[in-house]
Amino acid sequence: MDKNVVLHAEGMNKIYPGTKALDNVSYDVLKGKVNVLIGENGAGKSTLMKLIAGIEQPTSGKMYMDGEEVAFKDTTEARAKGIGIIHQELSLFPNLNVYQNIFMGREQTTGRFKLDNKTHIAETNRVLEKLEHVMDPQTLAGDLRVGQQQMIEIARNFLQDDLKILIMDEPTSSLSEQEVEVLFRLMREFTEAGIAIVYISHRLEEIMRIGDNVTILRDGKYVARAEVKDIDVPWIVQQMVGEGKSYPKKDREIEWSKREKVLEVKNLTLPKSGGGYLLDNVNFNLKRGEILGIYGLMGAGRTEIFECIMGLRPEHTGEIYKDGKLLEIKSLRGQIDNGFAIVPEDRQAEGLVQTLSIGKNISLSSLEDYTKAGFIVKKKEDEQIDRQIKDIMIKVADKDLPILSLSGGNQQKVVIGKGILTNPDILLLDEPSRGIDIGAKTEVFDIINQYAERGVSILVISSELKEIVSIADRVIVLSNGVKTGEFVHEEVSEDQLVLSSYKGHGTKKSLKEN
Amino acid sequence: SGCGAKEEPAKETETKEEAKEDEVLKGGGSNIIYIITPSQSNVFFKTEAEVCEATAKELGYETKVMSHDDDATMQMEQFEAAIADKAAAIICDNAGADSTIEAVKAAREAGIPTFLIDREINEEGVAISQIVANNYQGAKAVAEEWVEAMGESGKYVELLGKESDTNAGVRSDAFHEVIDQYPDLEMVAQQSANWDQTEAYDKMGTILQSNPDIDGVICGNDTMLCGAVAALEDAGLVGIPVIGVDGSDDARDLIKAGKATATALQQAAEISRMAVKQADDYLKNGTTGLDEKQLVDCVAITKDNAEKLEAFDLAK
Amino acid sequence: MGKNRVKKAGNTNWVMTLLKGRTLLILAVLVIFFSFASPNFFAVNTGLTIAKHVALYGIMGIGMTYVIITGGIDLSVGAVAGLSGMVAGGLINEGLTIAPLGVTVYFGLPWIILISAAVGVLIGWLNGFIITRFNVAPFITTLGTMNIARGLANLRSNGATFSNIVGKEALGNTGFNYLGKSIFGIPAGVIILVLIAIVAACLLKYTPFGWHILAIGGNAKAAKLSGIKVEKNTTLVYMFSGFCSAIVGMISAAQLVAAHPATGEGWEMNAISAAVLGGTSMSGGIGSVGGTIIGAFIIGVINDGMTMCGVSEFWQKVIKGIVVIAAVIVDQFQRNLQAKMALQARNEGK
Amino acid sequence: MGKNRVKKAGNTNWVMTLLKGRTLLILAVLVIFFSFASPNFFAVNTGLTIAKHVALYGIMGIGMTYVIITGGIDLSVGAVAGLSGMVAGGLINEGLTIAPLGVTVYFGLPWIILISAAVGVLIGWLNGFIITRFNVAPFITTLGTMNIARGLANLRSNGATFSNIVGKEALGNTGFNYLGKSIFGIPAGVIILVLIAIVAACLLKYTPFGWHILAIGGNAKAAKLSGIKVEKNTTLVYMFSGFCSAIVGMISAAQLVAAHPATGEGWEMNAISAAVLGGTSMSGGIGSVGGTIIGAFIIGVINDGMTMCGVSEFWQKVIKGIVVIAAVIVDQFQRNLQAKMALQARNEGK
Ligand SMILES: Nc1ncnc2c1ncn2[C@@H]1O[C@H](COP(=O)(O)OP(=O)(O)OP(=O)(O)O)[C@@H](O)[C@H]1O
Ligand SMILES: Nc1ncnc2c1ncn2[C@@H]1O[C@H](COP(=O)(O)OP(=O)(O)OP(=O)(O)O)[C@@H](O)[C@H]1O
Ligand SMILES: O[C@@H]1[C@H](O)[C@H](O)CO[C@H]1O
Ligand SMILES: [Mg+2]
Ligand SMILES: [Mg+2]
Repeated sequence: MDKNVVLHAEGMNKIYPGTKALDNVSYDVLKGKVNVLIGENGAGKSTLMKLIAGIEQPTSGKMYMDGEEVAFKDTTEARAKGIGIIHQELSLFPNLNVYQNIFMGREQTTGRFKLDNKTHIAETNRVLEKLEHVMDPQTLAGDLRVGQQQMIEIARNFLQDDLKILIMDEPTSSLSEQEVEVLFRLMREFTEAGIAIVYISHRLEEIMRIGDNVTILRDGKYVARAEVKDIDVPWIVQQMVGEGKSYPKKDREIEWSKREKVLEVKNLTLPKSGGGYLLDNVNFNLKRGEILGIYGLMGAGRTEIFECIMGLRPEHTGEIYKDGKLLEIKSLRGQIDNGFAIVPEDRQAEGLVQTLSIGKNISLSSLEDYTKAGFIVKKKEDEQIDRQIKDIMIKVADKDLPILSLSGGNQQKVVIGKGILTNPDILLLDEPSRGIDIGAKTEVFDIINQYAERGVSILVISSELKEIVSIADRVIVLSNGVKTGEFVHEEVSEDQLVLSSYKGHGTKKSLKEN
Repeated sequence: SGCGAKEEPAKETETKEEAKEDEVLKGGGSNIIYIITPSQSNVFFKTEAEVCEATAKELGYETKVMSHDDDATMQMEQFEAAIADKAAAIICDNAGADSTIEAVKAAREAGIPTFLIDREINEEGVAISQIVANNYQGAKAVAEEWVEAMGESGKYVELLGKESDTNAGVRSDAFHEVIDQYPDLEMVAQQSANWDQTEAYDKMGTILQSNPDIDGVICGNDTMLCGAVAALEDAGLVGIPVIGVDGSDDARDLIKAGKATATALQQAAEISRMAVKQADDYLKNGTTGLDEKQLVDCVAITKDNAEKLEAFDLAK
Repeated sequence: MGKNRVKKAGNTNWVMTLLKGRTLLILAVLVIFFSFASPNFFAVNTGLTIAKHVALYGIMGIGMTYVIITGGIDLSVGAVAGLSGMVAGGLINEGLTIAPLGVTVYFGLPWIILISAAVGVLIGWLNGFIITRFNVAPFITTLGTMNIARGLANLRSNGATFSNIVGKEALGNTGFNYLGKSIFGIPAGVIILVLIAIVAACLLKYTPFGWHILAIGGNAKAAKLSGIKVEKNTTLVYMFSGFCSAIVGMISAAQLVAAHPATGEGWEMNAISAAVLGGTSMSGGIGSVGGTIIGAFIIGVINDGMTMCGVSEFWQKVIKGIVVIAAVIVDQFQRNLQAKMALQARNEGK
Repeated sequence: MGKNRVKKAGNTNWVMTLLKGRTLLILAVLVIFFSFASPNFFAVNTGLTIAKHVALYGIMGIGMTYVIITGGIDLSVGAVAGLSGMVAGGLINEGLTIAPLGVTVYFGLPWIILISAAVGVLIGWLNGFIITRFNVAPFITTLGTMNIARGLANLRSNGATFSNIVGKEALGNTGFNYLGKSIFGIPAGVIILVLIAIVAACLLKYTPFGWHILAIGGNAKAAKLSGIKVEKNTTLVYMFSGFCSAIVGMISAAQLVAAHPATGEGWEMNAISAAVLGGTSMSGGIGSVGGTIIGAFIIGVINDGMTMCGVSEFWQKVIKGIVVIAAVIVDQFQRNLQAKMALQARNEGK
């Protein structure tokens, strides 16, 4: 067998109760290369990686490393063979600090039992330095932001010497260009050192930049494999989805100047615990039927804007007007009644109620609307749910199934549907396309446009340039809590956005910080 | 009155002698008498505590009252608190014939005399007095009343007290010593209701299902008697012979109302008074002048003498 | 949640229905067993007696189910029962003495019941307030209020029992003890259980409130972001639990025609067991009233069944412990199996 | 966890140290209060007496702390204490009778202690096994084993007490009661508490095992992905809790020189309160041994203090309830304040 192949998986099958997640897939991981793995949500990417990393065991199939057969019954065994994985879902310990998180399961000890925290801290600092993401190793992971947590998740795998294969399952889903750059540089270092990287992402342009070869899965089956240099995005999309698909090009001829403002935010300021500001005199407005994008580096304060508007940050100052009337924001419920709806950043933690069915997750925010004499009228409720499911194209066999039986993309649509059912005038979307495949993504954007057409005004946060450029009628850029730019659709260009997104940061150091 | 100190076998007196001889306990130094009973939410013990407190105050002592919920460890802690608090004497209705000995010893070593009431302990020469109701005699007395009321034949149920309480065993034995002489009296069920009213009510209710045709009930104490009677009423069995032990006012009322036959009054009030008085004597004169073990006879309470009963005291 | 999950099996319905009856099966087995073990066990009257006993922790269990669904727990229920019983008993035998005015007011029966229930609701509110306002763990909060309520119950009468609480014609406060009697042969407690059960079940399944508390238990953060008033609803749930316990306290006092301050000690465990045996998940978000009632009957049947078989109380403890664990394990198996079938159904549905 | 957070405050250290001592402050306040309230309270002997009492739920509390850190709870501790006491007492007074052979074996003291401890560990293992293997909720599992253990304790002697468990020279099984005596004026229980505390604290803070159980409580799924043996470690923790309870059972039996089957009823609540008062979070992942010991002392001081003040048991209950809740609320406030300061420190650190 080719000696450049560090790991060869032969005829891998994985059957979950009722699902054939992987259907006889064979896969080669090439030494010193970035092996890209892509496919739609539910294609089986993570499953295949779980098998290679020993998290799950194959129903059938064999794996070989330099000639001899291997089988891992848990992550420890896989790690012993030099296989590390960065999980798709953040898997940190909020109650423990940074270095404990990084070394959990691979503790250094002096003697046989005593933990060697000196080493832990030193090593942690070294790795974070490398990642250009310096922070106090004593910080509790729970106090970090999504992006920072993602960095910890990455850092954990950078410690392992004798690393042969590093699996990265959507490591950039919550990173911004800046961090992605750093990451890519490190990946290059790795590959030069002969380490093989398996890279999973839904950001196709990334793949074109970093990838060496691309393998595509669809519905658990192997579809195609090619050298990146021989292919282009349309081809990938073609293979993934079957027929061609891409971001919707918007051509809306609207005289925005004539449109009335539905939302006006003036001098929005939010103090940061312990001095400084999360938001510093932010001003902007939103017109009826407009899609306003908010771009910025991770930690720029975008989510905070939403939190202020939704009444989750009572300590904020500044005025927020809706249809010209000054709002006194009392509670989140109050804001929903005022015609706002929010689709939060973290689907699992803040968007879904895992114990409820798909249908109930859709109708949860608007149940009162279906009541007669205090009781829910099943018929009314079901009508609305079914309409939503049809409207936003949620792929579901039966709305009474548990929500977790849906793939990432469809779960995201459910959360959006829930917001829409409160029929809001203003819809707040925080990273609505995180971790969903291009197919689902385009559908989500169709939905957004569709509602914009119907006159709903939309605020959308995104860290993905292409996405925000193509969807937004107007984009404002935040940097370090300061508004550093505003562009209308015609004049938005990716480099402008990137440029402004750094304006807020003074020194190079603080730039690393946030 | 049905009360009086009983003579006890000579041999015990000897063992007591040598035990008593060693030294006279002066008390911890303060003027506080610690009064420890199993629980404040059981009329019987409550009366004990109240009478002890009243008598002690009359005699010019401070008092601290507490209960150990039949938890020997908690009781030990309370004894130790008393020691730390330099108590003058301890009056205790104990949490276990065996598991109390150590606590009393500890008090003794600290020079604090202990006077036990209601329940005895299985060792002599550590406590100064053990004044207990003659459960055996009392239980037998009411058993006779009951047998007569039963007409010496019929099916019956027994509700036992807490297995961990010696009195439960003693009373049951006494009951059967009398009852088992009559072949026509047949026990169809025997269950513990842990001295508890609600438990007695539920258990009785259930037992009545498997044995709807019972003719009488015997109970280890009065709280259980009250529970049992309530259950019998529900089943429409009003007025069948039921007996208990304690002589509580609730039981008295049921007897008056003809819903219960008899109960054995353990003269809790009298016993408590005796204990405090003896503590006083002992602290003043270095001796009670009485034997350690003192059995106070119980009085069978029936329709005839029921109205004389009040708060575990029999009007003279 | 039994009900919910079942729906999932679009096609394989009858198996599901069988599985749905998870705990019902266990109950059936127990009944059959005891029917052979004890001759008079299988009889209408025995059934009624058991139902009468079950009513008490059944009602408590319903309140507890609500609490556990929100992801909490309520240890104060037993003590609250004791307290409200004492309040009722006290009002009947001694009325309410307003010291400063030196007057004693005697209330009519409806008022007595109302006030006693209110006491329970009040403690429930206190629980909810402490838990939501200071986010103290429910376990600790209710452990604290348990002690407080128990202490107050004893203080009301200084530990004494209020006996013969039938009231006086003259004072127009008679009739309380009917809560302990039977109406057309059916114990009042059972009737009340049925009423509360129906209301609670409907609230849970057919009103926004019900789904909101299910959501709170499933994912409080998401619930909040969906505009659900988490604090308010949680507090309401604890108030409801307090209400149920108060009712139980009164029924039990009425049955004994006496109010005892120690009443209800340890009942919380029965209530919790009933809920969990009924398929309520201790981690919140899943539970049903129907299930809890089945759970309560399982406990009732074990207790009374063993008593009728004359099993010693020590063995009763051991056996009870084993059965509870076993039942929950079986429940787990069935639940997993159900989930599997659900997924199957879904993928066939594809 | 207090400790953890504190470190974060690089610069503002002294305030932190003060806050860190949260519960310590509360304890101090209580001690001062009772010293005035009761003349003989503030004395070395009183201190030793309290320490002796605290030792019992202190030791239990340490095991409980471990359990709660993993996100579980152990209601069986009290019953286990009762059972192991009975096992020890039985072995001393009656030895072990092997019916088929018709022989009775008498063990030496070390064996007696070993076997009794083993019983506790065994029940702990059973808890862990049921919880991890069948994922039954810890609350229910340990509620079940609590009943089982209590039942067995009673069955061992049929409810009777093993009295005067001093052993016989002839049988070479004497000396058990020294577990209840004092050594150089210090109660054996206190010494054992200190030993166990040191070991437990070190394990928790300085070994991978400690990290692992903190991780399990913080995020079990992630722990599994990090290659931590979740089932194994969790089970070990319950075994440790069982061990602690067994030790407590023996000490208490030794103190009374008698083993009583009802010993330990309700002690689980003291152990849990101690842990939580010590800053252990009921939701898992946070807790410290030192804190728990402080918590245990708070309970001990309240109990003995009020007893010595002659507070009626009813008021004791009420007050205890209030203090526990209040203490936890105060704790919450301080914790939040701490977190804030931590952030501050961190942001200044930038
Ligand atoms: N634990 C599980 N039980 C049942 N089905 C599962 C489980 N995990 C994954 N699946 C199913 O297996 C299929 C593949 O899932 P997988 O997570 O590998 O997709 P993916 O390619 O990683 O998608 P995404 O891009 O959203 O991460 C999906 O249909 C998913 O629903
Ligand atoms: N727990 C925290 N403690 C201190 N500061 C925080 C915390 N969380 C966020 N911040 C600050 O809030 C600011 C915005 O964070 P936030 O994650 O909301 O930004 P964002 O633009 O929404 O980034 P994302 O792309 O992750 O949504 C950052 O400057 C960060 O320093
Ligand atoms: O003698 C007492 C009383 O009978 C009480 O009712 C129960 O405990 C017994 O020891
Ligand atoms: Mg995936
Ligand atoms: Mg954000």
